[in-house]
Amino acid sequence: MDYAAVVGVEIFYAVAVLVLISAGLAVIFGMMRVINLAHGEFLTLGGYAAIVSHQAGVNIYLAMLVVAPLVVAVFGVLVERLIIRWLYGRLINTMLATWGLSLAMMGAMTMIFGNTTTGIATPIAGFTFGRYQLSGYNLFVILMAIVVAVGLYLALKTTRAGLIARGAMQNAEMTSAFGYSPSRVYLITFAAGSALAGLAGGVMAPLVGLNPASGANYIAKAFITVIAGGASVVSGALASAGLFGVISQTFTLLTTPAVGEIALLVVAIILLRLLPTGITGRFFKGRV
Amino acid sequence: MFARDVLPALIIGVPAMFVLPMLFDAYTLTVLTAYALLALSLGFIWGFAGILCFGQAAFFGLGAYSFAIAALNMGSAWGPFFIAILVPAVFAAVFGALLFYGRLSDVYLAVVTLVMTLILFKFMNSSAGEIYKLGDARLGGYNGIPGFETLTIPWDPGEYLYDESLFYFAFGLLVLVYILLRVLLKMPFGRALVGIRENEQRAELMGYDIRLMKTIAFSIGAAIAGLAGCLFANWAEIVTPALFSLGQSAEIIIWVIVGGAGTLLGPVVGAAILGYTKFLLGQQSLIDNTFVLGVILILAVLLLPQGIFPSLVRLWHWLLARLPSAAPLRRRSGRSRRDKDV
Amino acid sequence: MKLNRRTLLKGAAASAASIAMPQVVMGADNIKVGSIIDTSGIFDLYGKPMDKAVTLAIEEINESGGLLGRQLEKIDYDTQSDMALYTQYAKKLTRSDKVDVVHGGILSASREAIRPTLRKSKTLYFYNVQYEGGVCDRNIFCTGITPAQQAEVLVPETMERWGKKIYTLAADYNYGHITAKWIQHYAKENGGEVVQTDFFPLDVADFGATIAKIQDAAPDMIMSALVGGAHLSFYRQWAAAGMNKKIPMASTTMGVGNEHVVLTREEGDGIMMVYSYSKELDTPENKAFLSKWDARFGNSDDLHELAVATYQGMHLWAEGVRKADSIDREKVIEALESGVSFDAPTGKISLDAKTHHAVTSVHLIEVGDQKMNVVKSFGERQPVDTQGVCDLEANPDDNQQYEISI
Amino acid sequence: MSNRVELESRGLGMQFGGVHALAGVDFKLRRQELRCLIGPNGAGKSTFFKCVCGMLKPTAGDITIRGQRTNGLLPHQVARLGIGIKTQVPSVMNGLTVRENLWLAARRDNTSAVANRLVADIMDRLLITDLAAELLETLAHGKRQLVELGIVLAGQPWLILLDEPAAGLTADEVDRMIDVITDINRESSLIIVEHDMHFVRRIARQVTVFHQGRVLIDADVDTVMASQDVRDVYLGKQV
Repeated sequence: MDYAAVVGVEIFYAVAVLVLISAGLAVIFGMMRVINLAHGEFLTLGGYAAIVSHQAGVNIYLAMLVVAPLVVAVFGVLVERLIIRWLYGRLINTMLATWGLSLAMMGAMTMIFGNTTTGIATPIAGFTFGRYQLSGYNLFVILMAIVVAVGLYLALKTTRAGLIARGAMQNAEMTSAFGYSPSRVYLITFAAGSALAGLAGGVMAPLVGLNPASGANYIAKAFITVIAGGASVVSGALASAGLFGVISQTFTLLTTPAVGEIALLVVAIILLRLLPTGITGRFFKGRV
Repeated sequence: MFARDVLPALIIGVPAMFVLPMLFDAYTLTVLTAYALLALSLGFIWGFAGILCFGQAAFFGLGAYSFAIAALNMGSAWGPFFIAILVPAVFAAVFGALLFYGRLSDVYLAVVTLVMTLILFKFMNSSAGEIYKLGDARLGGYNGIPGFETLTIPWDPGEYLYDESLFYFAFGLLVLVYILLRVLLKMPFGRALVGIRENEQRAELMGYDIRLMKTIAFSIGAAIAGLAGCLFANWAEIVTPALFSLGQSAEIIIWVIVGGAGTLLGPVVGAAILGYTKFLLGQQSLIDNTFVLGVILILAVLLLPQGIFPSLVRLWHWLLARLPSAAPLRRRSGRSRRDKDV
Repeated sequence: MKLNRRTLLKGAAASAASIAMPQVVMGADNIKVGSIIDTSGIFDLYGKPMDKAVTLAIEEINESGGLLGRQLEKIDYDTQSDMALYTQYAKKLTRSDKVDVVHGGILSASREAIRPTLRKSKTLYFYNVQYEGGVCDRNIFCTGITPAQQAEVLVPETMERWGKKIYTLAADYNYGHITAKWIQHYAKENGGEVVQTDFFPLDVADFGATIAKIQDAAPDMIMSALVGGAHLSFYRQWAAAGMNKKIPMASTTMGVGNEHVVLTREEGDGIMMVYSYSKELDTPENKAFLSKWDARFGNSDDLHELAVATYQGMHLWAEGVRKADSIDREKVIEALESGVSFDAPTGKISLDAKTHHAVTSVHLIEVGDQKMNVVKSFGERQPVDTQGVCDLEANPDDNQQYEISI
Repeated sequence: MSNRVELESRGLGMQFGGVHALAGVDFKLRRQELRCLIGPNGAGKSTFFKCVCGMLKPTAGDITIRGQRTNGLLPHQVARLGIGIKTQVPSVMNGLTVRENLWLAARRDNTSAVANRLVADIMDRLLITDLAAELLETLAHGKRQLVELGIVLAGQPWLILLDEPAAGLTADEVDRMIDVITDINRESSLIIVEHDMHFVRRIARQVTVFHQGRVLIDADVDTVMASQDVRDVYLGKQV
């Protein structure tokens, strides 16, 4: 029984990680039809921001939850102005340009931080659950994923900014008719997506050994989660993160991590073959 | 067709084959040739059939692995040479049919091909155990497969193709594949492929079975990538899962886009230049190599979205049009705009 | 034309080294030492200090008058953690640079990529890295430690301290699989058992499910042969769950990438391992070595087992050349086989003629306060794993890497 | 005029989610007929059109073309039965020249030599020979409509479906289009979906009016124009 609970937490945790690492990508893809292949490096940048600021004496929660998103959001603004804005509407070109950005960031971070693995210790101690030890930090990650998902849903659904953003995605001209410049809406959306990536990077930092190539571990999973989720930002990411998290974790527990990862990928292919516009393209049309 | 497509390739290709080894090391040229062939494979399916495959490295790797595994089992290398072309082609035909008959395109196609590459990559990486064995060949996991037979001169089995002879062989194949592709593109099938790239719906309404045609094109591309993989295996004498990696896939796309998608020569030139650049960058440690490649890709997408080669062609026509005797030439430049298959 | 090509290449490859040391100064008479190591890309963490070690050893030898009255010249290439570049540069080193010896390679894949080239071109090769063992080729000398040399000491020592039930975690590639076998072998030999062995692809960074599984199996100790940056996450997540207080851990790999410095005291303290080198070794040779390293490179923060092995490999080769009184490959190999040794930072190191592997000291180490504290030292450990499969004295033409079956 | 029925639908239905875009359409087209489909927006005429040419698979009923049931055939299979289709927004190959566009359509069933001749004939007939080497992306809308018609003709169809051929054309171009259509009708049957009543009045003999996914009336043009029901539909009254 205790073991079942431990396994359950692990599965929730896996889903939560997928939600966290794909939220930023989902916002940018769902709202702007831009696929940011440098998303993994955005996460890594968030991780470095958290680690460096923490090592410089900033409180760890402040570093993870405030500094990391801020740094990456500012960086996102630069990227949007310098690269993305020239390529709106050209999906493949944005993918290629951001792939280039991904390589360039990886290289730049190597030059700046060196290729050593760094990290910070988790700020929350483990606790005992029956016969088992559970990581308190895993629960924190699950909590953060819930906060991100609910927050995103509410922001898009209930706030004025969310409404404008959704309007701009449907019809850019209408937004400008209302007096909002679509260019600014895009900029802010991209910054918000970047901030989410930074947040995820910050939250994940204490769990992993971070190095400039770490982003590669995330991007494929985040990318698959978002595309398989389809166009609806929150429900899509949640649905596919749920599916993939359960599958990969179940296979990992029953067999080996390699099989777990391959199972996830195989399911992704089958899913996209059957539902070529993603889960929400089929089942949750038009929802947030 | 001969005068316009075959002859120029021969006029440039054959002398190049003999001049290049005097300027550069043959072993560097050989791997650049394999890369060029790989770029050509993606240049064909992306530039002419409109299939953006994010996982062309999968076929490259499959070709190399098929060769290595077959060579270990068969003990000779010419049978494996053909197997290395056939296996990726068949794999791509099956996989392509799965995708194209399911009407996947654009981003979704990109994702699925990428995922397929990841699967192969992860599988090969975790095949270190003893159970992963095909005949006499252990897959070897992360460390790959070393120690297989390589190609010999067909009429003299004792004489290995290596160094300069391997380069001549590889380069000859590159020229041959290039010519075959040009001829193919002039044939109704090739023209229809371009039609599909331009407008799938219209091609369908004309009565072309685009699912079948894309599958065939995909398979041809995979066969060429497999050939490139086979040459690579012969050159490196080891195959590792890195051949399937995302980085490898990224590089192929970079070669094609920098060289110029929509042309055949562009990807070849792109691969040669960038492959050599990477090699040169390895001899210095001031600036990170990955950084340079990334910046090149960003700049290429932003500034030269059509690629270096078509941009040069345009510049050439622009210059010609401004020469005093430009009048007759101007008309020709109009013609060459449509000849996208440079 | 030949000249044309060379100038073209040299001109284009204006590396920092060749600027600092213009071509004219490099006399034709120099002994050329080729070095190919990943000093960028994902393995540069290992490669950069190794490159420094080569530099330091060459400078030492040159300061003491060189070899055979000739100066050593370092010709190095960065393989950028790309296996394809290994083959390429190996061919360049042997065909156009015509070096007298090659030191280099980090991953086994990189070694296997260049070993055939170097053998064919009859260029002596030193592979100075801890690896899975089993390479049997008269052209190569492997100066790093192999799994049996570690497990032979580590398994019984830790079982005695912690108990007999072992749960093994290993990287999913050759090294991991072979090391796991040796752990099992020595566990059985000492009356213990390995309850479970899990393999992890090198890019797996999430160990939550595994930690749950381990708890379910309730072993007395963990044996880790995890490798690389992603696997570092395991130690972190292990500690985050509070498991480090409950189940002790030993490792054959932790510390090579200076993981014990990246991990906090909380996370790392108490982990035990066996290596041939620790910076904390209290010997005059090590003290001298550390001060030389510090003087040359400022600090020794990045120094690790592989760099020291590289340094020792360079010196062992130099001893061989001195003894052979020639740079001829055959004579140097014979000299090395006849028994040369070097009083190294790790303790005395020599070469086993049968296998061309190192006979070296190993030390039982416990991490404490982010340091690798030496608990106990063991001298002259034979490369027993490779000795079980390889005998170059009997079969000098042997040329393969044996998979050791136990 | 022969009386043979060449295209027929029986009880054709198409449902999207809960919406019935088509609710039991019975339709017959005889040889060499020129039929116009009209109706207000959302009446189902475009859906009907798409079901016939294979872009949509009907959820109920049957379509029979020259005796062969075609439900579930794909567009290229329908096209191969000898049916030419011009879509609402000109669907042409922008990066190719006019000649290449036509050639691709002509070459499918013919040898290169025959295709070349056919392309030359059609360009003559449509008076677009001077545009032969122009890229489609450089052409104005009216020319693109003509070229698309040329593509359709190059497939030598016996039945042609045109979706709003007059949309966006200038008055002169409409005149040209009408001439061409009349000319085509000498050999082939035509179904034309059109909004523009003036245009319909000028070319049509028989008109089918769609309303709410059904056929409201199927009669000659004068009857239709005089019908009170049709007027109500166009004025938005419920019938």
